[in-house]
Amino acid sequence: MDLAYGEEYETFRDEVRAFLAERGKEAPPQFSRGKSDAKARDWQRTLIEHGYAARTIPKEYGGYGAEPDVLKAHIIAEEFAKARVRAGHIGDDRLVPTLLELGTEEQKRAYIPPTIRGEMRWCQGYSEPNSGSDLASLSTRAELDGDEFVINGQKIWTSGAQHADMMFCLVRTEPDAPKHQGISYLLFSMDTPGIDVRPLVTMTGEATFNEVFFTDVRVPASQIVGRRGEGWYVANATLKHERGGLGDPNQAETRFLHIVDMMRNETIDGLPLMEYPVYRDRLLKLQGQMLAMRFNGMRILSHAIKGEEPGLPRWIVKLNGCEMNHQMAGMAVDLMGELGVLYRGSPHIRDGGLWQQRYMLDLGLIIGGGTAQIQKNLIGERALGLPKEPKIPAGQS
Amino acid sequence: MDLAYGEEYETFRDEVRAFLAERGKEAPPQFSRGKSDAKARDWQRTLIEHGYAARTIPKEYGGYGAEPDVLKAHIIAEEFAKARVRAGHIGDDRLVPTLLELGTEEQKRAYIPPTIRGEMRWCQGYSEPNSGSDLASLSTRAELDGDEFVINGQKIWTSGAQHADMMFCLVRTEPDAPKHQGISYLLFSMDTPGIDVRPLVTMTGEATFNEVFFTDVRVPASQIVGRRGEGWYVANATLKHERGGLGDPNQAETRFLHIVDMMRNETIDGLPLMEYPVYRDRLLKLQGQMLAMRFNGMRILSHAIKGEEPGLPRWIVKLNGCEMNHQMAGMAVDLMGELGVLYRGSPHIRDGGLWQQRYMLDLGLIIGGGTAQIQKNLIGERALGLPKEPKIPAGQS
Amino acid sequence: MEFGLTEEQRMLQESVSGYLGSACALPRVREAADANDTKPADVWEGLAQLGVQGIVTPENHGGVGLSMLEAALIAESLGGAAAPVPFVASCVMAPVALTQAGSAEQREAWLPRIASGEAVLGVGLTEQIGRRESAGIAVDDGRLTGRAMFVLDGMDADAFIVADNDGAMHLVRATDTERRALTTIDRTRSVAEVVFDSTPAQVLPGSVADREPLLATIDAGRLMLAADTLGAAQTMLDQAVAYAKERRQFNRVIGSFQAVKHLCAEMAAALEPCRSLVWYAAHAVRAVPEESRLMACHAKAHLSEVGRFVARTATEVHGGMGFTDLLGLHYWFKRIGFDRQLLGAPEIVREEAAVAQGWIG
Amino acid sequence: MEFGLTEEQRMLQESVSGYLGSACALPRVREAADANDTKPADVWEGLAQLGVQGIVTPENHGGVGLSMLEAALIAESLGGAAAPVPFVASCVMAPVALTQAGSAEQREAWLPRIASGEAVLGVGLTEQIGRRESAGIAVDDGRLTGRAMFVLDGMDADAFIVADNDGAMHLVRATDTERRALTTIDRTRSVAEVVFDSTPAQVLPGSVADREPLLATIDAGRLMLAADTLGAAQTMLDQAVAYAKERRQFNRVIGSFQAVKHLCAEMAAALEPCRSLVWYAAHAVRAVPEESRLMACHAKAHLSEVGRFVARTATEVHGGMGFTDLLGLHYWFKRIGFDRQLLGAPEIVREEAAVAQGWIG
Repeated sequence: MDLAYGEEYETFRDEVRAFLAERGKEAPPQFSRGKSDAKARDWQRTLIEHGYAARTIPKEYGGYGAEPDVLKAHIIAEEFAKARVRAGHIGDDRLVPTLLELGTEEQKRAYIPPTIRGEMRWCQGYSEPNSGSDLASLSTRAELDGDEFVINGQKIWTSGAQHADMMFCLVRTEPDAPKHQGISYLLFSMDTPGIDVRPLVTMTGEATFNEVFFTDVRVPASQIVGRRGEGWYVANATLKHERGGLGDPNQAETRFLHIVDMMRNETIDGLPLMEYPVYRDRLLKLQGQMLAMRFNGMRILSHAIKGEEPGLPRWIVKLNGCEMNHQMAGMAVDLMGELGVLYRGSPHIRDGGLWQQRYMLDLGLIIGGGTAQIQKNLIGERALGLPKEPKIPAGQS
Repeated sequence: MDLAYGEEYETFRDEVRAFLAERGKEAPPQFSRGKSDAKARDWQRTLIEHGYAARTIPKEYGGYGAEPDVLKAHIIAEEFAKARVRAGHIGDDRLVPTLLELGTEEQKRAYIPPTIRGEMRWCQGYSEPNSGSDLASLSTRAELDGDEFVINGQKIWTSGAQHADMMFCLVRTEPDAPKHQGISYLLFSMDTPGIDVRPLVTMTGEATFNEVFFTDVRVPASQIVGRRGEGWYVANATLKHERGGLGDPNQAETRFLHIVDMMRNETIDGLPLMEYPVYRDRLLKLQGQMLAMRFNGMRILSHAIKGEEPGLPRWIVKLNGCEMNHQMAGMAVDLMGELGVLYRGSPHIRDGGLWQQRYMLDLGLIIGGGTAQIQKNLIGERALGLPKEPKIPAGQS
Repeated sequence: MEFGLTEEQRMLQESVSGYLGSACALPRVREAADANDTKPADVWEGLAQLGVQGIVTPENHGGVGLSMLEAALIAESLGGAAAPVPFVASCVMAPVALTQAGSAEQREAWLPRIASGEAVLGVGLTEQIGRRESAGIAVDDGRLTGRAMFVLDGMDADAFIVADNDGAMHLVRATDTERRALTTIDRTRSVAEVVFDSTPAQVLPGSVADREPLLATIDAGRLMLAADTLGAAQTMLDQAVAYAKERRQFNRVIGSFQAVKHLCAEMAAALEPCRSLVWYAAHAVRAVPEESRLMACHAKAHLSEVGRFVARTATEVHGGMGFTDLLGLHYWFKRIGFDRQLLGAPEIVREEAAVAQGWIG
Repeated sequence: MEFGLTEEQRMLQESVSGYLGSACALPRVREAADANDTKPADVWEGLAQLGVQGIVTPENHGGVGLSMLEAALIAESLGGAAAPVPFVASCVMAPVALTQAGSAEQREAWLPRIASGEAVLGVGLTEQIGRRESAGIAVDDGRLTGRAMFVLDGMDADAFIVADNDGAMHLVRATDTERRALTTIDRTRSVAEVVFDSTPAQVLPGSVADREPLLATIDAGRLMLAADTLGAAQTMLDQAVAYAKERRQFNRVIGSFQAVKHLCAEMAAALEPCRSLVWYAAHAVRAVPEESRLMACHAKAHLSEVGRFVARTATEVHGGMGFTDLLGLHYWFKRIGFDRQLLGAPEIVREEAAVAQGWIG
C-alpha cells in the first residue's frame, strides 16, 4: 500500500499545475456547448501541444504521441478538475480508440486528426426502439447497391445527433446470418441526404437525446470499419471504453460534499439539518458506501497502472456508482422538504433544481448503457462465472 | 367499511368467552409436545363437542358438523389467543381438507376421526434433497408389486416425523410420464418396516425437521388418495391450505409490541432506546409496513367471509409477512447491542434468546414453503398475469 | 364486518375514474401541463357534475357530505389519472378547516362556492410542520405580515387559508395579497408563495385557542396526498406490467424474465397493502378518531416510501422508454415526487407519528 | 502509487489462509464449537508458528511488528475460516493498549507472552461505547469494583484489560476475579462477564489523562471485526456461487436463473468495495492518522450492514440446505452476526463517525 505518487509523478503534477496557473485563463468555460466554439478548439489545440489532451494518440494522427501512462492521465484529470479548468478530450472516447485499433490507415488519417481537434463531432448510432438490452437484434438495414450501402431504419438515444458532423453506426448487412454475425460498423456524415434527426424529450424536460431516421441513405462501401458482418465485435471494443465512465466515484464524492454543505446550511425551524439524527445517519450510511467505492476506484487505478484487468472491482462500478448517485440525489431532495420539488427557475429554488434533475437523470443512467438488470447478468456471468440463461428457441414465448 | 361484527357474531363471541371463562382452565399449557398427552386429547374432545375445534368437519367423521363461517372461525381464534388458552386443531390442516375433498369413503372414516381427536399424528413427505423449489421433480419411487407399492427413496424437511403415526407422501409411480403426471399420493404408517427417521439439525441448533429414508417400504395399493399419477394435483389442494398460514399479520403485531416494550425498557448509558431518533425512525418504518399488512389481512378476511378469492392481497402475504417478521427480529437484535448475540441460557439473555432464534427461523420460513424467489414468480405469473419462463429442454444447461 | 368499499363507494370511484379516463387522458394532461393550466375548465366542470368538489362539504352547505374515505377514493382516482385539479387543498383541506373552525358566516360564504366549484381555496400550513428559511406570519390587529411559502392549489385560489406563527388559521382574499408561482416538477398542481404586508384577514375563530382544527386539516391533506400517490403508483405499476407483457427482447416478452417479473412482483407486494392502509386511515377519521392522526401520518409516510420505490421501478421496467417524455410516464413519477415532499417529508411525518402515540413528548 | 497489497502481504495472507484451510477446515471448526473450545491448542500452536499472535506487537517485545493492515489480513483469513481463535482482543486490541498506554514493566510482562501465544488477554471496553444495564467499574485506591459485561476473548484470558468509568484502562489478572461465560450465537469466540470486588489492578498509566489510547484500542478492535466480517462474508458468497453452479432445479443449474444470479451479483457488488475500505482503514492507522478513527468507524458500520445482507442472501441462495447444520454455513452466518453487535452496533458507530469528522459536538 503506497498512496504516494513518487518523485517522477510529483514533478509531472507540478508541471501540470504550472501550466494551469499560466495558461488556464485561456480556457473556455467548463461546460459550454455549440458547434462553432472557436475558443474551445483553440484550447484543445493548446492542450494537445502540451500533452494534456489526445496524449497517447500517435503524432501522425494529430496527437501528442506519448506512451500510455495511467497515472499521468489520472494526474491530468485530477489537476484540471481541482483547478476547475476545462479539460481536454480525444474527440470521442468510443470512436477514436476503435479506429486506432481496427480502422484502416485511410480512416485513421481522415478522421482522427479533425476529431481530436474538436472540428469533427460524432454521434453513436447503436440503440433502436426494439433493440435496447438486446442490442444485437438491431434491424436498421444496409443493403449493398453497387459500391454503396443503402441504409433504412431508425436509431434512438442518439445524444448529440443535432450537433454532430458524423455518425458511427451499427447496421444489419447480413439479414440471414445469426444476429451477432450480420452487423456492420459504418461511418458517415450527418449531412448525407435521407437522415432526419428529431429531438427526444426526456422526463427532465430536456432533449438530450434524439431519434435518427434513415431513408435510403447512401454511404460508400469503403466507410466500413472492420469487415462486413463483424460490426458487433468492432462495437464491443467501443462499448468497453464507454462503460468505464459511468459511476465515477469522484462524481459521487463531489455530490456527497455538496450534501454535507446543504445539511449545514439548510434549516428546519431554524435548526440545521445536520442536527437531525435521522438525516445524519442516512448521510453516514451513504458516506460508508461512497468511501468504499472511492477506495475501490483507487484499486482499479492501481491495476490499470500495471496494465492488469481489475476484474470484479471494475464490473461493479456502473451498478454501484449509478445507484449511489441516485440515492444521494434522492436524499438531497428529501432534505429540502417542500423546497425539494422546485424546478425550472422557481423562486426559492436551490442549486437551480439540480437535485431533482439529477434524481431523474441518474435513473436514466441506471437504465442506459446496460440496465441494472443487464449489469447484474454481466457481474454474475463474467465476474462470478455463473452460467448464461439457456437459449430460448425463437418464437417460443 | 364496517368493522363491527354485528349482533349475531357478538353473541357468538360472548358464548366463546363464556366457554373460555368456565372451561379454559381444563386446557393443557399452550405449547407442549409429545405423543401421549392425554390431557391435550381430552381438551380437543371437549372443543369438538362445543364446536371450537374441527368445527366444519361433518359429524360422521367425528367433527362438529357446522356450516363453514369464516367470521366465527376468526372469532374463535381471536378469543382463544386473547385468553391465552390452547386452541383446537383439525389434526392436520393439510391432510384433513385433502381427504375430505378427494379421499374415499373408507379413507375418510378410517383417518379423519382419530386425526381430529389428536390420536393420529401426521407428517408430510413432499420435499426431497434434489427437489425443493422444483418439487415435481421428486424421485422417491413406488413400484407396484402385486397389491402393494414398494417405496425407495428419501424425503427431507419432514417436521414432526419423529412423533408422527402416519405420513402422507408423494412418490413417483409412473417414471416415464411427464414429471407432473407420474406422481401418486400415498398414506402409510410410520411404523411400516423400512422407514428410518433421522433428525435434521438447523442453524438454530435444534432438530425441528427430519430426513426420512425409505428402503423397500411396502404399502397396500389401497392407501392411495386420488388415482395413480394424479398425486401432484391432490397435493396442490393441500399446498393451498398450507400457504395461507405463513406471514400471519397477528404474529407481526405481537412482535412489534414486544419491540416497543423493549425500546422503552432497554437503555444505553441509562437512556431508553425510544429516545434514540434513529432507532425510533426505524421502528416507525416497520410500524407503517405492519399496519398496512394488518389492514390487508382484514381485507382478506372480508373476502373470505363472502367466499371470494382475495387475489393479490393474499398472494403477497407470505412474501411480505415473512420478510417483515425477519426485519423485526433483526431490529430487535440490533437494539440489544452486544446483548443481542446472547443465546442458549446465557447470563443477561433477553427473552431467552428468542430474537436471535427468530432471526434465523424466519430466514428458514423465507426459504421454506416456496422461497421468496418462487413467491415472486407466483405473484408475477398468477396475480399479475406475466408469462412463465419459457420451458428449457431437459439437459440443455 | 366488512373491510372494503360499499357498492356506492365503488360506483363513485368508478364514475370518477371513468370520467377522467375519457375526459382527462394523457393527451389532455399533457396539453394542460404545457399550458401551465392546473385547473382546466372542462375537467373542473365535468368533475363538478359528479360532485367531486363538494365531496366532504356538509349537505347543508351545498356539499355531498360524504366521508374522508370517499374523498380518498377520489384523490386516488385523480392521482391515477395525474389529473390537473386543485382538489387536495381546495376541496378537502379547506372544507375541513372551515367546518371545524370557521364562523357561521365564513362557512356560509365559502363552503357552498367551494362545493360547486365556483371558488377555489389555497391552503398554506407548511410552516406549522417545519419552517424553511424565515417564512412565517405575524398578526397585528387582525392583519397579517409575513409569507406562506407553499400554498397548495395557490395559483388557482380566490382566497387562502394560512396559519399564523401561533397556529391560528386565517382566511385572506387573493386580491388583497401578492402571490407568485413556485414552479415544481409536477405541472399538474399549483403551489404559490403568498406575501402578506399588513394584509386584512379573517381569523377562523375555532382555531384560535384550539390546535385541533389545524392538525385535522393537515391530517386530511396528508391523507389525500397518500391516496393520490396510491392512485399514481397503481397506474405506473399497471403500465409497467402491460409493457412487460408486450415489449420483446431476446426473442421473449421481457415479463418472462425473472429480473423483470420480480421487479413487478416487488412493486405489487409493496403497493397492494397500501390500499388497505389508506382505506383504514380514511375510515378512521370518523370511525376511530383516537387513531386518526397516527394513521394519517403512517399513510403519508408509508405511501411516500412505497411511491418512490414504485415510481422508480416502474420507470426501470420501461427501460429507456420510461425515461422519455413519449409515454408520459413521468407525469405520474413527478406527481408521486410532489406528494412525497408536500406537508412533510417522510422522516418528519414519522416523527409526528411517534408523538401521536405518546412515544415521545 | 499502489493501492493494494505488497507481495509480502499477499504471501502472509495466503500462508495463514492456507494453513487454516487444512488445519482448521469445517470439521475442525465444528468439533471445537461442539466442545466449547474457542482456542484449540493445535490451531493456536500452528498460528503461532506463522507469527499470527505477535503480528502487531513490536519486535523489541518479541512480536513481528507489522501494521494494522497485516493484522486485518489475518483477521480476514480467520473470519474466512470461522476459526476459533482469540485474535481480536488478545492479539490486536491488547497490544495496542499496552503499547500506547502501558508502563515499561507492563509491556515487558505481557507483550512477549502475547506474541508467543503463551498468554491470552481479554479486553472489555464496551461500557465506554454504550453502557447496558448498570455495568461499569469504579476505582478506589487502585482497586476495581463493578463489572465489565462483554470481555472479548474473556474465557481464554489470563488477564483482562478493562476501562473504569472515567475511561482509564486497567490490567487485572484472571485469577483475581470472577468471570462467567456469556453464551453467544457464535461458538467460535468467547465472551466473559467479569465481576470485580475491590479487585487489585494495575492502571495503564498512559490512559489516565489521555483518552486516545482507549479510543485507538477500540478503533483497532472495530477494524478487526470489520476484516473478520469481510472474510466470513466472502466465504459465504463463494459458497453460494459454488452451490448455484452445482445445484439443479427445473432441469437447470439454479445459477442460470436470473433470480439467483442477481442475488449473487448483488452480494458481490456490495462486498467487493468493502475489501478496499478495510484495506484503506487499516492502512490509515499509520499512514493517514487524521482519518483513522473515521475510517475504522465506517469499516465497522459498513461491513456490519453488508455482512448482514450477504449472510442472509447467501443462506437464501442455498435454499433449505443453507438453513440446516449440514453445510455448516451457519458458523459464518453467526460469526458475522457477532461481529456486527460487538464494540458498537452500526447506528452507534456511525454516530461516532459523525463526531470524528466534527459534524456534531
